[in-house]
Amino acid sequence: MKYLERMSQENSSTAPVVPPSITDGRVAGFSLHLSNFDGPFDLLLQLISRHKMDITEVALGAVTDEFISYIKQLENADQGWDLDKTTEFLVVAATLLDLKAAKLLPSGEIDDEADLALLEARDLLFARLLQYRAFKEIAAIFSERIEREEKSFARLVALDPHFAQLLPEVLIGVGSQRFAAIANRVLTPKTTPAFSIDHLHLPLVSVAEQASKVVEQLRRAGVASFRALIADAETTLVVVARFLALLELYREGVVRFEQMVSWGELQITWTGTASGEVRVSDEFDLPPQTIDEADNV
Amino acid sequence: MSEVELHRCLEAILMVVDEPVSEVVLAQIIEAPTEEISAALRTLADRYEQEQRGFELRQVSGGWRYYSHPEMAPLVEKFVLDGQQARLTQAALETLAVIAYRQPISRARVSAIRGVNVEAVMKTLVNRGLVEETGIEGESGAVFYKTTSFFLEKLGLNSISDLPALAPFLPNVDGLDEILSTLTD
Amino acid sequence: MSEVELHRCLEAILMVVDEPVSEVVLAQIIEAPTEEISAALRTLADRYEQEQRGFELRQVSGGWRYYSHPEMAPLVEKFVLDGQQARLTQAALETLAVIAYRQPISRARVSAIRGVNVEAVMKTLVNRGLVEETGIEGESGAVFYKTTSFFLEKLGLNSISDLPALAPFLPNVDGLDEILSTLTD
Repeated sequence: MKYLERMSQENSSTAPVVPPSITDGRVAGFSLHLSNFDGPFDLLLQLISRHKMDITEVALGAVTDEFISYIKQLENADQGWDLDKTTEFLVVAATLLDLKAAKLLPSGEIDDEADLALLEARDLLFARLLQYRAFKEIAAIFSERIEREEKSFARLVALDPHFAQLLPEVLIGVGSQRFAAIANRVLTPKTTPAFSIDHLHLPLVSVAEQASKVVEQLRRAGVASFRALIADAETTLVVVARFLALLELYREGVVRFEQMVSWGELQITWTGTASGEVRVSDEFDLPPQTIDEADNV
Repeated sequence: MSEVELHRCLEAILMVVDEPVSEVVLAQIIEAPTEEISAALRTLADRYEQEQRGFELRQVSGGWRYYSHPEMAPLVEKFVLDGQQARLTQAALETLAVIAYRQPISRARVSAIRGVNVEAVMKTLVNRGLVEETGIEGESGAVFYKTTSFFLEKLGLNSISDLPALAPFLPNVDGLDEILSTLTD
Repeated sequence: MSEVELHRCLEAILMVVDEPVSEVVLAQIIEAPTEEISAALRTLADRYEQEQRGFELRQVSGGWRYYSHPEMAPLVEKFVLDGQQARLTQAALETLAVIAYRQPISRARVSAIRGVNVEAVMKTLVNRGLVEETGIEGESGAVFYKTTSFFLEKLGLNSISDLPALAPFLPNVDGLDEILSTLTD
């Protein structure tokens, strides 16, 4: 996750979210390593079923601990996780932790707003989990039906010439635009071809360079939303570089982040000096080999 | 019209069609009440099964058509070699399930329900003709998706309303509250 | 193999084939002596006649195939003449789209692109005058197909170059052919 090249290949979200372990970054596609699950709900369901617990009477403590331990293994794994995926897990993990900590409001008494928020978070998480489980069960039914269906072959034979000649003049039934849309759908390769992207030389974007632009903008405005800071970004790569630049600036203690709600607008406030040079590490701009070597030292 | 006669008419027409024919069209051509046609088709289909025919008559995506019997699949596959598509992944099946029950639906909503990014999976479903775009929401500009008639055919369904009810899989709201209130650590 | 079992096998295969199938081929697939197959086909054909089915099993140009019963011809004609059949099926439309945008093209290629056997559908398109043969490839002996001027007329176009452009994200012809050659037979 350290190099822009890799980040650019992943489906980077423009949402300003917590990146995976900035300290290490060597988190992995551990879904392949540990178990065959697809997303946080799937993992949660698997954990619950492994403990032979009904989702409706789940002992949260054990499941939360195990869920968190999976997340922790991110740090030990080899490859990068993309931003989206990590966040998905973090959101669920955070909710679970909250619930565990609060012992799920045993008395049912709601004393303050924090309790209420917790209750809502709990309900929402379990409602979503139950909904996900429902669709997962439906998916199994779909699979059975498709399998059964693939075993019967439709009679699809041409009309005898005798009858064919009686046919009224044919109607294509669609206009040329709709016809083209059908062609588009049918001609799109069915199997996703494995394209080599080696020949694609993405222009490298320097984090340090983007940092200076961000600093300039923030000094002028004082406060800006992330959206505003990336308004003129031509490529996703630039968005990513600016986001990394902001994290660097945060580490330098010259900016403050505010986000009222998750997925909400991220506000950045300039807290550094009005002028003078701001040091930004060139860690992100180094070529991959250099970083590997550096890590081994 | 006698039952034998009616069955004869149905068999003759169904033998020449290359797509499912609706009961209404059959009723028009044969000039018999739709209910009678409907009942006759069902009787005919049942008889074929009892007589252990190698073919079957089934109602799929709004109409009736002859198919080879599923138990004969290994044999028929020797003839119809192509047409075998790669199996759908678990992720694709789950995404398809969400779209089928919540259509029309945007990609973001599917993502929210599944808890993961579904971009690649959606593309696969569109490419395989199971799902198609159905318009764009004015404000957000989000593209909406729905299942296709090929999806119905692929699942052997007559219409979307023939999908198993989702409700039994989802606890009702009262139940949910009760369940949640019993949750303890 | 019991008689019932043998009849089942024959019915399953014959129900989905378009071309008449010879007794020799059926014997190979079912793995039974040709004489047995031959006798079973005759028995089956006689039974259908006795049972007053709407279809019949007939031996034509060296092979066997299902047809609607000749006595039912007036009904079938009525069905064929009915407007319902004038419209192209989804399968036919998709096949036509592939041919229109990739002509001249062999049937095997169209099958590979659509992922299903297109034999029957191609025949329908030729019968409807929308598609025609345009020569044979030297090496493989494969027949190539192209759309007709009647097709242009039906779509309200002056020439093939007036077809709306395909989506820009589709690989160009060279790239696509390369991909397809890895998929085809």
